[in-house]
Parts: sequence; structure tokens; C-alpha cells
Amino acid sequence: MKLGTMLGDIAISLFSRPSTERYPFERSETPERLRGLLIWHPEECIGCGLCAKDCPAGALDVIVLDKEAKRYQLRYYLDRCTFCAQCVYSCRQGCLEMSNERWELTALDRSTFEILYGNGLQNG
Amino acid sequence: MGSTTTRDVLLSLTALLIFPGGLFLLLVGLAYEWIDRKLLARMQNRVGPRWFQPVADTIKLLAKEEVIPDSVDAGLFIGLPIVALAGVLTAAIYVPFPGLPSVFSFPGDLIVTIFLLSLLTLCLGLAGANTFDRFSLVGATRALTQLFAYEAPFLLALLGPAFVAGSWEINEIVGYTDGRWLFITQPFGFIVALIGLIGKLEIPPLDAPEAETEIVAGSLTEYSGRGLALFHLGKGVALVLGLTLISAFYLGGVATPLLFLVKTLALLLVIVGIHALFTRLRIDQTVGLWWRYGTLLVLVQWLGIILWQEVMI
Amino acid sequence: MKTAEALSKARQLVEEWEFKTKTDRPEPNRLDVALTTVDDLIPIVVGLRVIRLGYLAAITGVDLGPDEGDLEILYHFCTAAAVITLRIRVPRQDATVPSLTEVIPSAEPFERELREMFGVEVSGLRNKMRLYLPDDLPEDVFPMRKDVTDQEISQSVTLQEI
Amino acid sequence: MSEVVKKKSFTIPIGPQHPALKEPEHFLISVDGEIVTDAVVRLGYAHRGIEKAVESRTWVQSLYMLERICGICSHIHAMAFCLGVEQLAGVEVPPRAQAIRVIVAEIERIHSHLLWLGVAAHEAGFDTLFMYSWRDREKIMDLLEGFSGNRVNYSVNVLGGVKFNIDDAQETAIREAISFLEERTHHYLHIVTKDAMFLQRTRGIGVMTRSQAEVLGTVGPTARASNVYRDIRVEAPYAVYDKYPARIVMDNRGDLEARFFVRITELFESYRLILEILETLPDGDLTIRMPRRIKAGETISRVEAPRGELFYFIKSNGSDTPERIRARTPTICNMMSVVKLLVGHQLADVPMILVGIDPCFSCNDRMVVLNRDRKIEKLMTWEALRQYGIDYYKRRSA
Repeated sequence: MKLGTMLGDIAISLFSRPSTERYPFERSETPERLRGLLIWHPEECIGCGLCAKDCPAGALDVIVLDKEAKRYQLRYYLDRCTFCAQCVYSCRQGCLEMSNERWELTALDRSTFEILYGNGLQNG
Repeated sequence: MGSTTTRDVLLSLTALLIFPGGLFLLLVGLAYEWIDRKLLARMQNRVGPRWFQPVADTIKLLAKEEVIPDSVDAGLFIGLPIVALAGVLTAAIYVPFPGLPSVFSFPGDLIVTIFLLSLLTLCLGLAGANTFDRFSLVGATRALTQLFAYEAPFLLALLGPAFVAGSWEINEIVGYTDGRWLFITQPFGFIVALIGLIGKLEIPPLDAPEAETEIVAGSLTEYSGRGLALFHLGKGVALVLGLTLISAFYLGGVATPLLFLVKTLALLLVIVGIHALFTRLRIDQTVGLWWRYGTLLVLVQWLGIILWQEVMI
Repeated sequence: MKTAEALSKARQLVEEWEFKTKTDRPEPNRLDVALTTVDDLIPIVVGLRVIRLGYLAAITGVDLGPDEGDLEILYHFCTAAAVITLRIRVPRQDATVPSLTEVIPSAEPFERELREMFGVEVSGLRNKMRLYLPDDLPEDVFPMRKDVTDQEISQSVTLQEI
Repeated sequence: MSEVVKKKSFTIPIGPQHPALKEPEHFLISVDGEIVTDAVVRLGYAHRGIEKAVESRTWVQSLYMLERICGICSHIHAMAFCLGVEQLAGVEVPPRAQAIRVIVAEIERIHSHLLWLGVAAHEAGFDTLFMYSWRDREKIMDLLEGFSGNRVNYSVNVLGGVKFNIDDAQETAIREAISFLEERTHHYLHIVTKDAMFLQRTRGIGVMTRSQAEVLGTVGPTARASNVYRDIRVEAPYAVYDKYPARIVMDNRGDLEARFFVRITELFESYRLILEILETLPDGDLTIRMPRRIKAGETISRVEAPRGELFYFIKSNGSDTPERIRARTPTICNMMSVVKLLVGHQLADVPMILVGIDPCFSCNDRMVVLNRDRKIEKLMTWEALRQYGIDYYKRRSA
């Protein structure tokens, strides 16, 4: 039975930097595998639609423009996405990836959450 | 005092409203609240609030709409916070401030001061009992139970210095203790007075009356706007007054502003340390602590003082 | 008690007794006992308790669909890796099973869940208060039945009734 | 007589919104002064209808749905589901994937127990311990973020394996974090077993004897603190627990102190297991191909979640959607013990006893109404809600 078993901790903390990160002013480095915004690379896409089929949140739509010319579009509903990366796993062509740089995705305008990949304007 | 002149009235009003009572004290109270929160945060390896946070909180609360519940006595609901704050502010005019003797004094003002400080807790209890909210009711019961537990030992602990000074007037006691570090000769009294202050202000570990995880905010659960702000201000002022009294009585007086700052802040550091280190006591444990150990310690102290005086004189 | 021992003991119990049961071993660590009548449930559970075999891990309701017209209620008892499952089939219309709470007090939450989700009347259950479902859901909507759709549930809840 | 007593009793509502509860759940506590005379629990405030919802989703989608039953023990839910479905499909998952699953499960256990330690300390009014244990939990969160990319709901599992590999960098990070945490855990164990003030709030409080624990059907650390031999990792080893056996941690005191002791000691067990598996991590593939349609059949998958036994009953009808999935979470088993234990204790002990079982209400409430297709007019705008409130009070006062 002792009193004040955390005395050492509080004494050290009193004279050291707080461990809190002052977020908007300082950002720690994001890990390489961070799952942020989904990015689509259309070059390899065969339009199989597995990504959309497996998506648990219904956040993906594959739009077939021209099957012969292999022209597809991918509609990505960012506000539905749960960032589970099942689509990245399901894609056999490896044309989906999740960015580890673009992760601060909040916005005031809901319309910015609907991203249409492959309409010429890259990244919505 | 002699005949009252305009100048006297003005001086008294200044003393009551601006310095050392009133505004000045409120600001010091807020500053000490900030130091309290900041120190606690740093001890817990957090950043803590910025310096204006308590002021901002108070302004925000004062500006908010006061929601008065259906079942309460509206007069009491609004009046109690005012009485509580008025009580502690009145107590302030009997307490000496850095370099200055107290504004008013009369023989026996120590008892009045302690009573006025208790008025805060009493108002808290009444405020809780006034509302029909269950958390408030439990909080009020606990606040009053705690009041009865610590009040007697706390009073006895503050009377120790008065006894050796041979006076019940704060100014005279302070005059006697100036330069005499009574906490060396009356260590038990000092400890009981300090812990009594923690209990009075319901600072953890003696915060059973407002234990957040059990009864939300205790008797203040129904208070939202101005009333809550006034109670908080009252507690801030009571903290400063308590620290001043204990430093003046036990730590060799607060003759200069520097001494005042150093001594009260050192005491505050100890209080925050206790806050950080200890688990909240249940109300039965609090009462047990006071009546089993607190009172006993003070009584032993008193016995020592009496014996010592008998031997010396 | 080891897995194999538990399984053989349980098997012995149901085979020696006079209950009309059908046992099955779908997986090496499992023993399925299909009861033919609801009345056998309590005696078998008591029997399992007497030989201190397992604890009630869960009660699962399975709706076999309107075509079959039956509900299946599964009582899972676990010992080490062994799972002994008692299966009862009751008709969807006025489904009733006896309550286990007299024998196993911890069955109460499972039975309350079964009652409100599948509409299985549990006779002998003392506390019939709703455990999960909101109070404003009508008493005759059982969300876990196959023929109840999401739309039906959301339409039956009205905000005005709060 | 009982009618008279009932009328006199003073009830205190704990929840659905209360500072002691981090999730919504309703307890109605009847007190006599400070002593609790009765307790009633009402669940269902966090119901999302997951068991119903998975019946209309594919097996792959169900995995993520089930992972979201609980935010803290998300991996173990997904793992229980995967193990069950793989068994149904008759697929042998590569050993490396199984090992990684177990490593993540143990990391999750550390995460959960540290989180619980903080919450329990907070309930006792010991905020300093709360802050420190959560600060150290951050190391685990960083580890999981670095490994999988998400801090919660890591989605490590896929049907047929795992998504992420443990490479050298991850291994170093895990070892570093564990050596730091091991030292801190010794410190925390010292605090919860030695600090006199803290022991005042835990020792001899909420005592549950072994026979009580068995009758009330408790599972997990709560049962083990009452000396019940119940740990699925030991009793029915799944994944790679047969190759890396876990040691069971038990205590015979059955009070809150014992629950602290058991959970914190289990942390050491988790550290040891992780290091041991890392040492001999088998090589090989991470995944194996899974069929989209799962063979018809039933299976039972039991795993040891941080809070106790997690029980999954999975039934397939041969199509690409599950026929029925039953998830019995550990909290529901332990919840009834709380209601029984509270009686006779002080009101101040209520939050402590409640948190002593490490309740997870989200786990508890997984079923019921999913309002996915609720019509738009049912969704109230702010104005409508305000008007509704005004009308409601008008009606009440009238």
C-alpha cells in the first residue's frame, strides 16, 4: 500500500513537453499505408465492376462509355466511402490505390464529395 | 471610524467593488483557476487551456440564456448564486491582501470570514435541494454532508494560529504570524487546513458532491447560464481567499505581493498535485477521513498547544 | 472437461434417454441434437446441467422462411471446443418455447431477444420488457423474420407516438 | 409491502446520456440514500440492425458490416466471421495470414485493455491514470495506422486471408512499441495493485464469487477474475493459437481489483505472444482465393475478443449472401451480472462496477431497425424538429 504512486510521472511531465500534437499547426508524417482518398488509374481498367460490386458502402459506380475502346468512368461517392480498401484488394488490374497524402477530406459543400474520375478533369 | 466623509465612502466603495474586493478579486480568482487547470494539464502531459480560457468561459456563461426549470422556486434559483458570490466577496474584505491590512476588521472577524466562506457551500447545497433534479438532490445531500464533515476540523485548524496569537481578529493574527512559520510548530493544523480547503472547494479527490461520472455536476446540474458563472466565480474567489488565509496563518504571512504570489502558488501546486495523484473518495470515505483522522489530528494539535503554553507560562 | 469427453457424454445422455431425438455431427467439435417436441427441451437442459456439461453460449433464432413455415431455435452449449446444439422447430404461427430461466438464469437476455426479434413466445419468462427494440415499434412486427423488410419496419415507426 | 417500498424508492437514471457512459444505454438505479436497492437495464440505444442488414449483403460486404459492430474490437468480429466462412467454404488459409490475424488480434487486445484501464480510472475519479494510459494507447493506434492505414476499423481481414503484410519496418515498429509498453504496463500494474487511494475504490467492491460468475454466465476477463476457467484461446485454440499457446490469467478474488489485475496481466501475455509469433512468422502467401458463393451449411465460430468469448453462428444457403448470422457478443453475457452486482453497493461504486466488465454497448446492440430506405419526409429538418419540440411542450403543458 502506497500513496501517490504516480508522483514520478507527474513530476517528469511537469518539466517536459506535452505529448499532445497541436494538430492544425503541426502535422506528424502520415504513414505510407495510410488509407486516404481513393485514386483511380484508368489505363489498366477493364471495367469488370468488381470494385463496385464488393464495395460495402455502395460508394463506387463504374460507368461504361465504350466497351470496345475501353473507355470507362468511375464515380466515387466520397461521403459514403468507409476507407476499407476492399476495392483496392478486389481490383485484379491494380488500378485503384488509396492516397496517403490526401486525407483531410472534410468540406462544407456536399457536392464536392461526388467525384467523377475519367471525365478529363483528374481528381474531380 | 469617526465621522463619515465623502472620501471615506468613496474609499469603502472602491475597497468593496474594485480593490481589493470585487473586480480585482474576481480577476485573481480567474487567474488562479487558469493556473490550476494549466498545472493539472501539464502534470497529465497535456497542453491545457490558454490564458484567457476561464475569462472566455465566464463571459460565455454570462451571455447565455438562463434556463429555469419548471419545478424550482425561481427566486431562490436566481438568488442563490448571487448570495454565494456576495458571501465570498464580503469575506474578502476581512482578509488581508499583499502588503495591505484587511479593509475592515473587528475582534472575532475570523469566525465571520469562515462562516461567509461556508455560505458558498451552503448555497450550493440549497441550489441542489431547490431543483427537482435527482442528480442535484444527491449532489446537495453530499455537499452538505461534506460540509458537516470538514467544517469543524477546518475551523479548529484555523483557530490554532489565532490561539497562539491570542486574538480572533485576522489583522492581529497576521501581525503575529508575520515571519513566523507556524506550519513547523503546528504541522497537523496546516495539513488539515489545506485539505479542508480542498474539501470546501470540492476539488478532487474530495469532489464527491459533484462527481462527474456518478451525478453529472451534482447540485449545479440544472444551472446553465449566469447562475453557473456566478458559482464558478465564487469558487475562484474562495480559492484565492483560502490560499491567502492559509499562507498568512501558516506560511509566515503575505507581507509583500511577491511573498503572496510565491506562497499561494506553492500551495496551489500542492493542491493540484493532490488532485492529480489521488482517486476520488466516496462520500462515506470523505466523512470517515475527516472524523477519523482530521478531527483527531487537530485535537492532538490543540492538546500540544495547550500543554506547551501551560509549560511555558 | 475435454472436448471429446464432453461430446461423448452428451451423446450418451441424449441416446440413453427416452427423448425422440436425432443427433448429428456436422463438424468434429459439434453435436447437433434435433428435438422432436418442445416438451423435451427443459428435461434435456436439466440433464446437461446435472452432468455439468457446458454453459449456455447463445440462443439463436433462425427463420426458415414463409415457405417452410417454421422457425428454428438453436440452443448452443459450449464446453472447451465442443458445442452441443439443441435444435427445436416451431411453427411460425404462435411459436412457443418454454423458458430456460428457471434452470439457467443467464438465458434471460437471449430469450427476451428471441421474443422481440422473432415473435417466439417464451412461456415462463418473467421479465417481458423489451430489451432492444424501440418502444414505438408495434408489438406485432418482428424484425428478424425473413418476410419483414426494411421499409415495413421504418414505416411502422412513427415519430408522433413518442 | 413491496408496493409501499416501490413508491418510496428514489431512482436515479444513468443514461442514455450520462458522463459515466461513453455510449448510450439506460440504467435505472433505485437508491436508498447512497445504497443501491435495485437496478434495471434497457438496451438498444445503439442498435443498427446489423444482423438483419447482412442478410441482404454479399459475404464480402457483410465482412465490413460486421466489423463495424464494435469500434474497439472490430478486428476480432471480422476475424470470427472470416474463420467461420472459410470453414464453411472448406478453404485452408495460408499460415502467414493466420499468424498476422492473431498478431493484430493481440494488438487489438492491448488497445482495448489500455483503453479500458483509462476509462475505469476515469470512473474512479483518477484522471491522471486515464490520461497516461490513453497517451500510451496512442502508440498502439500509431502501430495499427502504420500497419493497416486506419486507426480504428483496420479492415485487416479479407475472406481468405489478410490484406496487409508485416514487413521489416512494421516488425521493428511493433517491437519498439511493445518494449515501451511493457515497461509502462509494469508501472500500471504497480499503480492498480499498490496505490492505497485507488485500492479504496476497487478492493472488495463488486465481488462476484466463482459460482455466481458461472450462474450469471459471465465470460472473458470478468469471469477469469472470478476464477472461472474460460478463455477460448486456451480451451478451443483457433487460428495459430495451437502453435503459440496462450496462458490463461485468473484470479480468485472476484472483486474490481481482480478485474484490474487480470486485464493488466493479460497485457503481458499479449506482448509475449506477439513477440513469439514475430520471431517465427511463417513465410508464404497472404491470401487464398475464395469462392463468391459459399457452400450451404452451418458453422459456429468462437473466438476470444478482448471482452470475452465472441460467438458467431453462420448459416449459408449456398448463395452469395448469408442466410443467417448470429453474433453473440461478450457484453450481453456480462451485462446481467452488473445488474445483479450493483444491488447493495454505494451509488459511487455504480460506474466502477459497470465499467468493471468493460461494457461495449455497441457490441451489445447490433440488431434492429435499419432506416436505410426511410422516406425523406421522415427525416426532420432543423425547423421541423424545432416546431415539433414546441408543439410537444405545448401539448404537455396543456
